[in-house]
Amino acid sequence: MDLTYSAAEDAFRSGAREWLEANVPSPALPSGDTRDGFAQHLEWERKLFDARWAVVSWPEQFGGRDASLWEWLIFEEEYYRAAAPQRVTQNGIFLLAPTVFEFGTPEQQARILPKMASGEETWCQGWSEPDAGSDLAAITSRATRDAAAGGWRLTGQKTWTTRGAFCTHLFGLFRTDPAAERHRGLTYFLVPLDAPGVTVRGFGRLDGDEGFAEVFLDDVFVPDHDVLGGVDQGWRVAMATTGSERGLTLRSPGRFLATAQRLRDLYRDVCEHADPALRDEVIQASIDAEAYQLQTLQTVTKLVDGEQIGAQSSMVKLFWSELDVHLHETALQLLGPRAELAGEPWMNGYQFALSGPIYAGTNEIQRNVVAERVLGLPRK
Amino acid sequence: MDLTYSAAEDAFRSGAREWLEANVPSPALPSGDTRDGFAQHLEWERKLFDARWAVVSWPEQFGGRDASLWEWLIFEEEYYRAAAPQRVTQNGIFLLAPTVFEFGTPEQQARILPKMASGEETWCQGWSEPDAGSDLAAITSRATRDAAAGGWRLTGQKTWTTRGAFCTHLFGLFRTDPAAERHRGLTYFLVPLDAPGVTVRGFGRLDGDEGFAEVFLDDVFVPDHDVLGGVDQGWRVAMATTGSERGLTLRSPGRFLATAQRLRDLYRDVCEHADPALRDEVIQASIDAEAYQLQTLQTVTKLVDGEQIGAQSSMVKLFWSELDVHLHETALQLLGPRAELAGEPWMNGYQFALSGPIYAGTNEIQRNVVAERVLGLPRK
Amino acid sequence: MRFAFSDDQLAFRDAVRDLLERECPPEVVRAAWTNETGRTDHVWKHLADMGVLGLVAPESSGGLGLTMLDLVLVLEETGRAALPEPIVEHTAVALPLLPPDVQAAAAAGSITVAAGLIGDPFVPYAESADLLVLQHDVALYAVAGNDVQLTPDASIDGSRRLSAVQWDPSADTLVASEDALADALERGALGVAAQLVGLAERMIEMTVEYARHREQFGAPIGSFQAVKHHLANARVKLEFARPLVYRAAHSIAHDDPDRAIHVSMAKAQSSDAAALAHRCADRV
Amino acid sequence: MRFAFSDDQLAFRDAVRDLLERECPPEVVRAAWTNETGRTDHVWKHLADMGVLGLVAPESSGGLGLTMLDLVLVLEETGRAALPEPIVEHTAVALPLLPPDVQAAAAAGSITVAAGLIGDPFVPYAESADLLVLQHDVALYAVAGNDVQLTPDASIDGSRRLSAVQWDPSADTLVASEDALADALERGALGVAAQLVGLAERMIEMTVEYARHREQFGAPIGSFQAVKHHLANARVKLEFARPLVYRAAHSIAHDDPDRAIHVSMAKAQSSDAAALAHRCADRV
Repeated sequence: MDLTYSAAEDAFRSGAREWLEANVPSPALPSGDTRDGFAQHLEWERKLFDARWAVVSWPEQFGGRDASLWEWLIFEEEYYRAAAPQRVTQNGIFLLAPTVFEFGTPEQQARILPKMASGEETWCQGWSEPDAGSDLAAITSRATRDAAAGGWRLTGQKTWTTRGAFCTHLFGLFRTDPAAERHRGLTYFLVPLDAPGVTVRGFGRLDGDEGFAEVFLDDVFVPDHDVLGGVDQGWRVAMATTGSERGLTLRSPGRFLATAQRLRDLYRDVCEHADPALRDEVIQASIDAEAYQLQTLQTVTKLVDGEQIGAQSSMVKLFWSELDVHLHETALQLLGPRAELAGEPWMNGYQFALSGPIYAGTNEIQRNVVAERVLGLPRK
Repeated sequence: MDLTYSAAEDAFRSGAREWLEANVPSPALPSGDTRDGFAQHLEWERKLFDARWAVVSWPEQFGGRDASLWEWLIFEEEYYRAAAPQRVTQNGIFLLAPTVFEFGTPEQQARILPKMASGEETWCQGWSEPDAGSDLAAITSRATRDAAAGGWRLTGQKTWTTRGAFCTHLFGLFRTDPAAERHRGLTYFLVPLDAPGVTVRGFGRLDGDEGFAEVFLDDVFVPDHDVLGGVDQGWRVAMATTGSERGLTLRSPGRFLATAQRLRDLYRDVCEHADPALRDEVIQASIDAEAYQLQTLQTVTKLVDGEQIGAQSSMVKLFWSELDVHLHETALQLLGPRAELAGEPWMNGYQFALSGPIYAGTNEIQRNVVAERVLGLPRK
Repeated sequence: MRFAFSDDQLAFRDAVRDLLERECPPEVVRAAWTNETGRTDHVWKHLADMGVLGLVAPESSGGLGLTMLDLVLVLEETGRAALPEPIVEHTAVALPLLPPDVQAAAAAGSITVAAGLIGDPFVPYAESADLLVLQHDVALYAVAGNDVQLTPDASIDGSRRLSAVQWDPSADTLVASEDALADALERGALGVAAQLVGLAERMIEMTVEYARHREQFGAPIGSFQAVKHHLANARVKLEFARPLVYRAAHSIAHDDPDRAIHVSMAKAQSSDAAALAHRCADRV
Repeated sequence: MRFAFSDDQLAFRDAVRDLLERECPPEVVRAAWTNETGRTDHVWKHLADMGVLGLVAPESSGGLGLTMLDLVLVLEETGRAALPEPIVEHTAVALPLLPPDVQAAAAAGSITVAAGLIGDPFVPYAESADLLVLQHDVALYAVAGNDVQLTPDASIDGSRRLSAVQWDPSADTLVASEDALADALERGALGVAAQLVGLAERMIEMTVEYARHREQFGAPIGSFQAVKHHLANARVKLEFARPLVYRAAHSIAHDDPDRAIHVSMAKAQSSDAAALAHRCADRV
């Protein structure tokens, strides 16, 4: 066991910290879930890309630094420590890209990844449909073969698409073999949102942002080279993405360590007037943030050793999503009446944290996965 | 709305309080779940009976005072306030007796109730079997007709029978029609434990008490007049008992009000050194105890108005069982290292409280009942 | 001993529920997020006509001369409907403190009274209020809307139009001190507790409705144990919050010496019940 | 950076697990509830022979010269087996403080050392201990069993034979003060945290095993969502307790300046994990 970083890793950290300190916009950008805010965030993404901080763990040829997993963790710690902007490109970089690396052809990788890294092309996720949420295999949007044109024609509706109204591309699952059993017969497609037949309708959330969209597809042509990972292989390909979403890459420990630090700062500011019971909540949330970091270090060690993580990622998703709610709820209690202000960052964070137990596989589904695949309890 | 008691009710309270103050044994009796303690508790039961405090709500002819539900609540408050001994007769008085009042013949009532009230006959419950716990309808102990002898022959095994090793009688369900669907074909029998063919084997709990028993029945003859409520009607008859067990009569608010008072006293003793977060726990438990009392007053008002309570009793059982655990857990945290002493009353209470979410229908089953019968969610 | 409301009280509650179901459906609540005042106007008038706004004012001021015990069920309904109006401040907190002529105007709904208490830096609906009841030290003052300076701020609830208020206390505008202040604070806390209970009930009902009809994996999600148990827990929490609220209303109406404790218990428990119902609604 | 144990450490852990599965099954634990000492005798000897008791003593005293990082996995196993022996007190708290000859006897298991720290009025296993390490003010003293007066008391855990201890500190018996005391307390807390993690894991495993085979309503109870989710929550809590325990062991082994905080975090989290696992085991 060795819990220290190497000199090279320390140097990497210093480099990241210095660049972020010099470049993180102040005051903070407006929410990236609004049209105007999204545009400003894309400028920031371009800046990150130009300095090669956008996708540190990717190969250099695609805009990265070939950073190790340790360096990626370090970068994330520094990124959140610096209170840098949310990554509006995250659905592409953290959800689609791992799938492209694993299943994409060299041609697809070269065509897709650099523009994703620079923010020139922005990707939204087309998983959920009105009747397919937790039960993702109930997808009914379909793709029919157009052999003459060398591709597929897509028809259907996708919903709850984060920032769909602002993105240029969608990745999603469509049913290519309606006769096959539910989990089979799905194919993973890459769809430009400016293709003929696509209609994107942003819809307001309760807080007024237009952060979600419904995407309607009416006989949209997609060429064969925009199938990712093989026809009828979509479920297997998508699960690889879901695995990374729940696991290591979507919510790195740096995010929660930084939030816990802000919570402790807030507590110090208000503790004279606060319910002493809240002190225990602040401490518990801080312990949990450290536990999450340490558990991640264990996991990265395993990955470096060539082990798989598998269903363990469901435990990780359960933990960070509940932790995020707890961190923000505690902050709101400390804030008192000021918590309700629309401009209060803790309140904005809270509203987002509330969605954590729901997106990326609801926590109810994750508990089933832990029970069945980690503990070995019977399915039925 | 009138939240005051009448002068007659106040007088009833004073009478109970004075008698209890003069008669409650001090020091407290040893646990009634040991053979020696059980005998001492029976002496106390006899004393209660002689002063007509054993079964205040019963008709005078059976040893009661014809007390109203309000007076019964008052008596319970005073009983627990005085820290009077646990009622080792409770399974008879609180579980069987309501069924005897509802389904018993006048002959059965006259034969059974007075001796139950005086403690001359003590009753244990024969519900659970090794393979029938939460799923009570899975009972396999059977009764076969002996027309010549005018009765039934019982064979099977009952388990988790509280104080079964010390009681004189058992009430329980046996399968009289093996061909009928699970919930049908059961009959409610009253069985003297000294009948030929009965073997009672007490078994130690983790804490060393012999408080549970297994009861083995091998061709035990029970005459027709010891069938309660009709052949093959056992499920319906038993559910009436389960209703009273969960609802009003088994765990009256007085019990938890008194425990909450002791918890506040304990907090005052130790609060200088206690974690301030425990103050909130003490307060929450106190609020819950009051809430339970007030909800009971609402329920009694409804009963007085002739309404039914039905599945509401499942909410009551969920609430008091979780409250009891919370009260005792908080006390153990306040006690610190002394909590582990075998003679510590809070620890003994805690161990008993832990069984609350399990007995009388597990809380998992109760949540299903609340969801399906109170909220109207679909069964399947 | 009788812990239940009278038939009259229940009938009045039902009438208010009918009114709000008709006049304040979700569309009206949503419209208030973005309209000029954050309020409903027409519902306020209906409530005045029904006697709700003046419920605890004496009949001589055009009120119904009733008590907090009568008001508590009505406020529960306003929580159930998520009514975007300062009814707790107007009717529960301020009304009993006002001089007869002002009381009459408030009971008739021709003026709106907002309230600002120490501990909260914002006064909701101050912009559209004609009169503000404001706390300074251990006293309350009734100050005309024209005599204060407002700095608006935005709440996450679009209908709650917040303002920080600058004003000066004076002997002329004093309406309550010491005990009367404590009573007013208790009425306010009880009013919010009642609203929270009504809101919790509605959230549970709507979630049950959704869970009965939303299907996943070929079955209504309400048939899965995880969903059932979340909802059952929320329902139990509510079951053991409501009686505390009703008891506190009774204690205020009867000047029970423990009424402050009873109100605190009611407020704490109903907040927790509403928070749990919300979490359950959000996740299901 | 590498957050994992070495193959040697894991192999030693496995060997201790095998030993305890063989020599300390539930029957042996139950027997200790009612036997004379509350202990196992033969297991103590086996642990000495394996080097466990002397693991952190220098080789010159017959120990293995290893650190808390090596010991932590072993203590986890003793929690897993619910070993009724004062091994945390003996090996983690006391051993490093003793003079070489006594250390050698302790490493060989020919004596047993109990420990009594301020905050707990009882010393477990004091009756069968040859030596007691006792705290007075900010110092620890190693006092012979013959030189103290014991007043036994009963724990709900029959194997934990408690005694209140009367004794007098003297310069002769002083073994640690100030920093050395703090270090000893940390080793003790870490040892208990490791045991709690092992115990929690075992409770979850046994409950899973039961839930896979116990049938109700025609299906294993482990197939019901309510049971699944209880167990999943317990498993997640454990997953995020264990790394804190291992980190704290590393911090002690490397004299990390934050080791006291790390130990507290480990202890708090593993207590909660064990409590949740217990509740889950109890209810399922």
